[in-house]
Amino acid sequence: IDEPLVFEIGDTDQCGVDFDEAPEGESRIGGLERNRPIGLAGLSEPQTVRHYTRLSRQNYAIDLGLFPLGSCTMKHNPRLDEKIARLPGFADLHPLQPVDTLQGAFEVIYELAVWLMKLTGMYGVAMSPKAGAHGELCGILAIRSALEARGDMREVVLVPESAHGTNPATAAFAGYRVENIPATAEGRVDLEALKARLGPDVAALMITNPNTCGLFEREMKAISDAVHAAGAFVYCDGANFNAIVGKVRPGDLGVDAMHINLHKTFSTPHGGGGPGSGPVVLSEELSAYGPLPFVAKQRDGSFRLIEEENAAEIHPHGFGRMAAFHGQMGMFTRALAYILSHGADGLRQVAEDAVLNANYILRSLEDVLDAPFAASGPCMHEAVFSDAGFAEGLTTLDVAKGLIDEGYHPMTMYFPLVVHGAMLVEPTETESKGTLDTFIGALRSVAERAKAGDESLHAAPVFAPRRRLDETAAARNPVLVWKETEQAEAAE
Amino acid sequence: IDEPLVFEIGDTDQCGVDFDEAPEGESRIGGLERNRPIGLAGLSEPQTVRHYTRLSRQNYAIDLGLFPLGSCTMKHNPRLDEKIARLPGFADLHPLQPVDTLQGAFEVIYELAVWLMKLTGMYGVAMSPKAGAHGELCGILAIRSALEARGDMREVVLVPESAHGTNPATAAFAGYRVENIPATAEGRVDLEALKARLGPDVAALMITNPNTCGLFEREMKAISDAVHAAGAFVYCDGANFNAIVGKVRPGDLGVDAMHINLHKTFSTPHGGGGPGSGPVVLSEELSAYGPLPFVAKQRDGSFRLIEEENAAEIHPHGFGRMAAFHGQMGMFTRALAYILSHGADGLRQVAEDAVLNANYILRSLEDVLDAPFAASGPCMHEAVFSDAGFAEGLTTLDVAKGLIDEGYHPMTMYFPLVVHGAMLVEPTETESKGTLDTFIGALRSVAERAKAGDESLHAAPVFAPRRRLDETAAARNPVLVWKETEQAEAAE
Amino acid sequence: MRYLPLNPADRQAMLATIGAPDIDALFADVPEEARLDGPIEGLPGHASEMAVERAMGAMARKNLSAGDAPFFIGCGAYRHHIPASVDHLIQRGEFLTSYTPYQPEIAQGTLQALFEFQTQVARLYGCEVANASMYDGSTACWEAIAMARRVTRRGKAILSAGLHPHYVSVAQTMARFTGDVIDSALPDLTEGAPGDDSARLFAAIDEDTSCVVVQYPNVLGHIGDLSELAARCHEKKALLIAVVPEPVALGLIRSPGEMDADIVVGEGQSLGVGLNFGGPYVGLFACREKHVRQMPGRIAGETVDAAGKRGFVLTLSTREQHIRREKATSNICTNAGLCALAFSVHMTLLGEKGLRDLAALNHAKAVRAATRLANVPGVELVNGPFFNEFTLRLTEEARPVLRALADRGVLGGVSLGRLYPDGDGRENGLVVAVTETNTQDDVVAYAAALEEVMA
Amino acid sequence: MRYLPLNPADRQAMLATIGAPDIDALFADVPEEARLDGPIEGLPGHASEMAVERAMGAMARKNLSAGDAPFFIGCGAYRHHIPASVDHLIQRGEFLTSYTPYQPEIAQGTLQALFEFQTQVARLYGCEVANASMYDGSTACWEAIAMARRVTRRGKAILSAGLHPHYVSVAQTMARFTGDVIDSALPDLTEGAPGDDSARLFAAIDEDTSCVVVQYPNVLGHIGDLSELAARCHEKKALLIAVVPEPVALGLIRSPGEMDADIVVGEGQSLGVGLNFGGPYVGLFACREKHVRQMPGRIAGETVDAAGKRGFVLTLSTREQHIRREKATSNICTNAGLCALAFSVHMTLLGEKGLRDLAALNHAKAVRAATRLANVPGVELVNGPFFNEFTLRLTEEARPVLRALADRGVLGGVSLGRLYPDGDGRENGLVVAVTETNTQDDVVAYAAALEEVMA
Repeated sequence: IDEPLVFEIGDTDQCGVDFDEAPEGESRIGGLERNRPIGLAGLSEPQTVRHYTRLSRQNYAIDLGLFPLGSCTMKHNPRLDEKIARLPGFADLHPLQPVDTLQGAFEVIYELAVWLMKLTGMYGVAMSPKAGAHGELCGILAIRSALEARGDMREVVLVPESAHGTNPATAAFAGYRVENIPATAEGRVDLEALKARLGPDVAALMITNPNTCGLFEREMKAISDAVHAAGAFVYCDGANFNAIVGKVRPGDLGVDAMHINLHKTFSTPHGGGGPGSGPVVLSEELSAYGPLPFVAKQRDGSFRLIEEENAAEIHPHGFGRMAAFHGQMGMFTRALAYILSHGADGLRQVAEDAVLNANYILRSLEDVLDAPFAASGPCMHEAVFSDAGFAEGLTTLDVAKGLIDEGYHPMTMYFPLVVHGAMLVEPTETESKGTLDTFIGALRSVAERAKAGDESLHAAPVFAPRRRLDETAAARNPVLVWKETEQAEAAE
Repeated sequence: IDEPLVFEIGDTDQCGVDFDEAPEGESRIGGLERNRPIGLAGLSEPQTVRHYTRLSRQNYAIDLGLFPLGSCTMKHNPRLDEKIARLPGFADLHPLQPVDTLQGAFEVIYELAVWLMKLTGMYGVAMSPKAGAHGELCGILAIRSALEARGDMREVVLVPESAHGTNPATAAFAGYRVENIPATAEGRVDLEALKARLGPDVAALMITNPNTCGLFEREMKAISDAVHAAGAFVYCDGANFNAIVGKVRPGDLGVDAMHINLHKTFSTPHGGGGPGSGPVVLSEELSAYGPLPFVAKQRDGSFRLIEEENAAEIHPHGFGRMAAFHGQMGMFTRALAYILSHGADGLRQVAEDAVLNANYILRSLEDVLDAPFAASGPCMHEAVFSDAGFAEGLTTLDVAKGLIDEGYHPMTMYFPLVVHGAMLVEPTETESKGTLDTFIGALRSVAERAKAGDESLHAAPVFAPRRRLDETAAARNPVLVWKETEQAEAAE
Repeated sequence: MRYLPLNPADRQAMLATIGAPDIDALFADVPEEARLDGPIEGLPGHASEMAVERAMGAMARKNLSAGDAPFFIGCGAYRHHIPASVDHLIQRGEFLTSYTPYQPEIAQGTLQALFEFQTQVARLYGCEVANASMYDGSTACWEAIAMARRVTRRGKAILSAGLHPHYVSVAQTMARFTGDVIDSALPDLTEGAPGDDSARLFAAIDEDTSCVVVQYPNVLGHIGDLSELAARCHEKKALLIAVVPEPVALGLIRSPGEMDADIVVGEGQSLGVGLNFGGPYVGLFACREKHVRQMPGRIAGETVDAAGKRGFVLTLSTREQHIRREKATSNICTNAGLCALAFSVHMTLLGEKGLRDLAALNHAKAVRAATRLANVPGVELVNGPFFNEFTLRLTEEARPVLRALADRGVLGGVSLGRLYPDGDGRENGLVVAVTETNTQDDVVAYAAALEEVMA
Repeated sequence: MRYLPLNPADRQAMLATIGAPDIDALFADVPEEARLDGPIEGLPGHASEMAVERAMGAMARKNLSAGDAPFFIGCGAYRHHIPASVDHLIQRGEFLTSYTPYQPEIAQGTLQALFEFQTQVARLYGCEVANASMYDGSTACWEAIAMARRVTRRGKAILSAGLHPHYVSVAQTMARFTGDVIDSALPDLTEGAPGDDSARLFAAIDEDTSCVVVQYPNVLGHIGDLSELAARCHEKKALLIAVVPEPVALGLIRSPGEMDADIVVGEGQSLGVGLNFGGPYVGLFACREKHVRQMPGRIAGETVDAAGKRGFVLTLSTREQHIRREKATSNICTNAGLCALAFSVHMTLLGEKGLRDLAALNHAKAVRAATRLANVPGVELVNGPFFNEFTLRLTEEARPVLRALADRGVLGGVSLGRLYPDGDGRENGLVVAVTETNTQDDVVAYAAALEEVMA
């Protein structure tokens, strides 16, 4: 099950590509020729296919089983979407082609934008952010622009304790100071604490709803009203939009900006860590500040691209580009194919089934695992458990690794931070009841071992491609690239 | 690692496909409505993808490692060929479209035919046979037609002892009686024995060259001459053409007909047992009898389809269709892409590297494994070993299963029949020296255990998805379809 | 050479190990006069992936793809929508690049899929057992006739006039050499149900008859109950072979097995495989359990491993050529494994409900199209009952009409004149297939073009 | 709903287990006035795969694909031939549908591939270490500027006039909010090497300078030695950031790392990823080992498992948002994992020899094309040295010329007037890219069309 590194099996002369012959002619590179070897190992095509096929088999994936990662929404990725994204009419377009050779591409962007706005009840949407965190940044920059336009230089962004790490990081990246807002015992934002903190220095609240405890913020409207009353904006982290799509519109709850992780709600594949795509829906006020470029539909049904050369006239207050070009087209085509497949009725069913599956897990396991918010009402798309009741010395980590030996990817661990030894389980709507039942049985069995003090869990996983890996050593003495000397040592 | 059957996880109401709504209207099926359940279990798309992905991981495959199957030529399958075969301009064509909407398809067939004729030095080629054995049948039918045209009703087909099972089966399927021709001690056809048997009742010799002992039939020309002198035809089994493509043309050696397994020599994927494709190259005499339909190039460069309505005029002696439609187009496109990629120089290199790899294995293992024809000269594309020297009670089967535990698919076992406990190893040209060295080490280690009498080999494999399976029980009490009762029992 | 991993240094080192001075020494057994001393003249050298893609792409573009025109061609190959996940799954290297599962311990993926396939085929056809695939429907049909000979030890096969003429041709080709007698007929468009020659079949069955072969739906789209024919066959101890060109039909209409056919074979291309210009396809083959040892082809069966775990193996191989050689039931070796997998994946996605819905949709669209086209002056629908394919009789020869339709961008069907070149009224026949892929716009475009052409 | 496995019976059973009367009970916390009581009006319902394919296919056909025209557009995204095996491999479900490798025991496939990717990027760029990818080149460029601020604790970044204007725009956007000072300039077409403003850069570097950012090859295709610029930066303890838009160039020309750049970032799209209308792409990021703890993004590192076996993990995560929250080096989370894999697979297929051959082929074709196009009356090549992209100065505005070329089926490049709307002579500039995908026929067609348009 070990596969050597490319650098250990290939060499710099091996090549898996053939080329046409180069035409004769002078070189015009001005004396900048490479004068040292680069050190790139190559493989023939058969070797390459085998290397990566073998490597792939060391991964767990949605195609192999349930991925109960709370807040990450690992759901089935339809293969139709992969096919659509690869149509040459989408995949083989250059972002700087003449705009009248791109009308279909603009139509995709526009149609997707319309769906996102209607599903969220918002006025506008910035399509170009490259991932969720990039979308957060876009939203916060729009908020800051709006405040600056008012001449209002606020300094603080409030973030609940249970927020994703990207929220405070984004606020800081955009130049804000971050302050935490506590949660109530039932796992929701403490409205009174929030009200107490709001003031003229607060630019925005970054809230996640449904929140990372898996709960809907019942008082969302009151929260929004309080924030607005203080002259600040409500940024909603849309990571959990999957739980409510088609059931409730964030715009109806007073949200001013929200990013949408296309890979979470609209099922673009996670790909082992991206690419993502993070369009941000915006209120009317904030829309004026959104980034370039964007697509506008004209009276005659054709599409126009708003970019630098015409922005002064049409979009004078935009804060500039978030990235080169138009955003993640490959994710737009996939998301739109997904959305059209489900339609308005299907998306609503997505939310209902996602919530149903999560509650089924919550109620099927609350007898064996401590569920701190079990009494806070139904959960939304995910159920949170704590390590309360585990025997001394056995931790959430042990349970997670034990779950690997049962054939599953672990749940999200130690997040949200407000729960001790948190385990956050999100099954998504694309799991069958049969799969849930088997998973519940597996987690129950591992949980019982943890409560009974089964020390053998410390050794888990034992049936995975690797035993527990030493992350501390990796960080203490970082080896980040392969070096020839290593190979020599390994050969000894 | 167990995956339940579709029938155990799905049900007849579950569905992974959505449909447009059916238009209203009367039914016109004349009272033939289904009136009983069919019993077809369905799955949603997520479940389907997971079911088959999991199943696939119980297979060994070229993409995972060396496949040393003598005579089967399991080589790398280029992914370009898969892409080409799926172009809508090939994959989405109906065989009965008007012929002028199919000129590119006919061009593919014609171009491939030209390559096959030039590579083999033959006059014509029948493209429609669906696999190697079907091609054999086509060749034998052409021979029989030619003999009948001469008024010569011969009854016997001669087959060397070492022949593939398809050879005698084909001859019998075509109505011939089969007689064996012995081999010499050095592993080649016994020319004298052949000459002695030839006579007016012999219709054809079916010979394999390079033969299944991995040797080139040195006296091929003399063999052909003798067969022709007796008024019979030489059919060559082209299964091993990979060893000599571009190095020698069968037509130059007196062959009258030879099928070409496109998946062996020209790398269309084996697919777990097909589809194959078995074009048959034919001499000028035999070409007159080949099957319908076929493609002819016209003076203006366009292509014409010869089928029933014009055959009387152009191809009056053809023996009719071997199959509906035009043959295995999906394999033609792949094979042509492969051939164009290699070109005449590359195909020659294919043969050279295939032979080099096989001889490397032969000479690297002849000290530990008995190589009955080691003294017969260089081997061609495959090396044959016997079980001579294994300890009492340990067999070729044990070595084969032991090889599974080393991470390899076993070699071809107990074939050719002329070698006791035969092991036939064909590495092909798409394996690297590094891979061969590792394989040689593994086979050496298993062979040494067999010689040393390591009884633990009887238990092999132990690291595969299954231990040895009981084939006897399967045949004695065949369970060929899943039945509900089984499930009930399994659930108990 | 991107597919060849050996480099010159490897080759030298290996030759040294072998003890050969050069590569030619390894070809010493090839007579020198026959050995080529360089690449074959007149053939081009190797080419980049890009160049090959360009060349093959140019050929592909010379064809009119079915998807680029209103498309109504059937006659043994049907254009259905295949879910994207089917192709994704069969392209998994573990399926695509694996071998025939002779080593079951490392081939359970293929074997279990084949076992599931066999179960699906048997149930679809209403039979007890099925094999793991044949090349295609036409060869499966001949293999069924040959099997009937082995079972009944008789040599006369009676083919219905409704059997696809290519299938008839294959049977005739083989029978010429095996000595079987083939009693066939051409379909009549002028009276009764088109291609339904039950009266002739009833009359022809005798004590020498090994089997009657009837297609369902037949080549002209007609469907009829097979029960009486089965009874008549069984009276004379002959077998009834039913040939099913369109498996989707069996989502709506009764299976031949239910109507007591002994062997049911057919084409599986409609599900999972696609048009592919005629191949590769997948032949389906099912029969009674009592005849299984006369069945051709590979069969997967259930068993247990040494640890008692359920597993699957290829079984009953004593029927097969690699064991029995000239005494085998058939010479078939490589069959249509990957296409069988594709069929099975598609069938799994459909399930019973999906197959029924799909069939109902096909039929409803076909009825609507038939009604519309039959309204065109000079056009008459000759079918009584049909599934998704029907025959039109025109007031003129159909072939030039189809040609003229193609010039208008409509691929309108198959002219009977092409399939039956001997005329006799058939030349005015036009077989039209309609599936779920046909939109109402397609039908409108077809009718408009036909009106124009027939005017 | 083909993607939803629950059926009505499942749902009922599950509600019973939960103890909820109906699904709405689970949404009880959503204020009733905000709850939608049915599908949102004005939006269509679910659709079959076939219908979606048809609708999306229609949109795709409204675009002119690069492959359907002689194509010469570059400017930060390049059209190269990507071997078919790359896409096959990244579509393996185990890569495509896997998660960020936070659980390394079951993510070694992704982790080892990222470790190999980092090694390839570091070697290509001539740097000591690289991260596991950024969104794209433009955001990597800003992240490098922000990193230089953290390393040097200074706030002024000097951008070369040859830096892609979109990259400049991204930096300006961010700097507006972070308070960094961005010193930028517009490229001059009229004198010296186009876009090469070394003199300005030399003069601007001072004690407040965190970094100088220079593109190589620059936006107008110019290439020049960075060594002196690096020395001048280091004299003032500023960092030199080099931005590489076209990784293929580094198969032929010296890497920025070799010329002593401190941080090298760039776009990786050329290898493995494809045009994709601008995204997803893959940002490459490499730097000196001593600065690694200020590097943004994920990093894979080598370690051992409990049994002593080599393995890989995500490491140095104390730089990252999920650990450090507001103190993280960046807010980046999901990056471009699958695109990084595609890049790495393509690079593995090439190897050093292949990359060098590919680069040589690109350059040779570009030189030939530049020579031919510069022969067109009214057209002048302004570049001295270049790799596969160069700038033409026309005697008239380039934008309408490009428009007229497109009408003649040629996608001829990017007009500088589109990138720099403020004129000043740049509007006559035309940036042309040539890769291995351009045939001689393409060049001939381009030259002919250009002659016609310029006449």
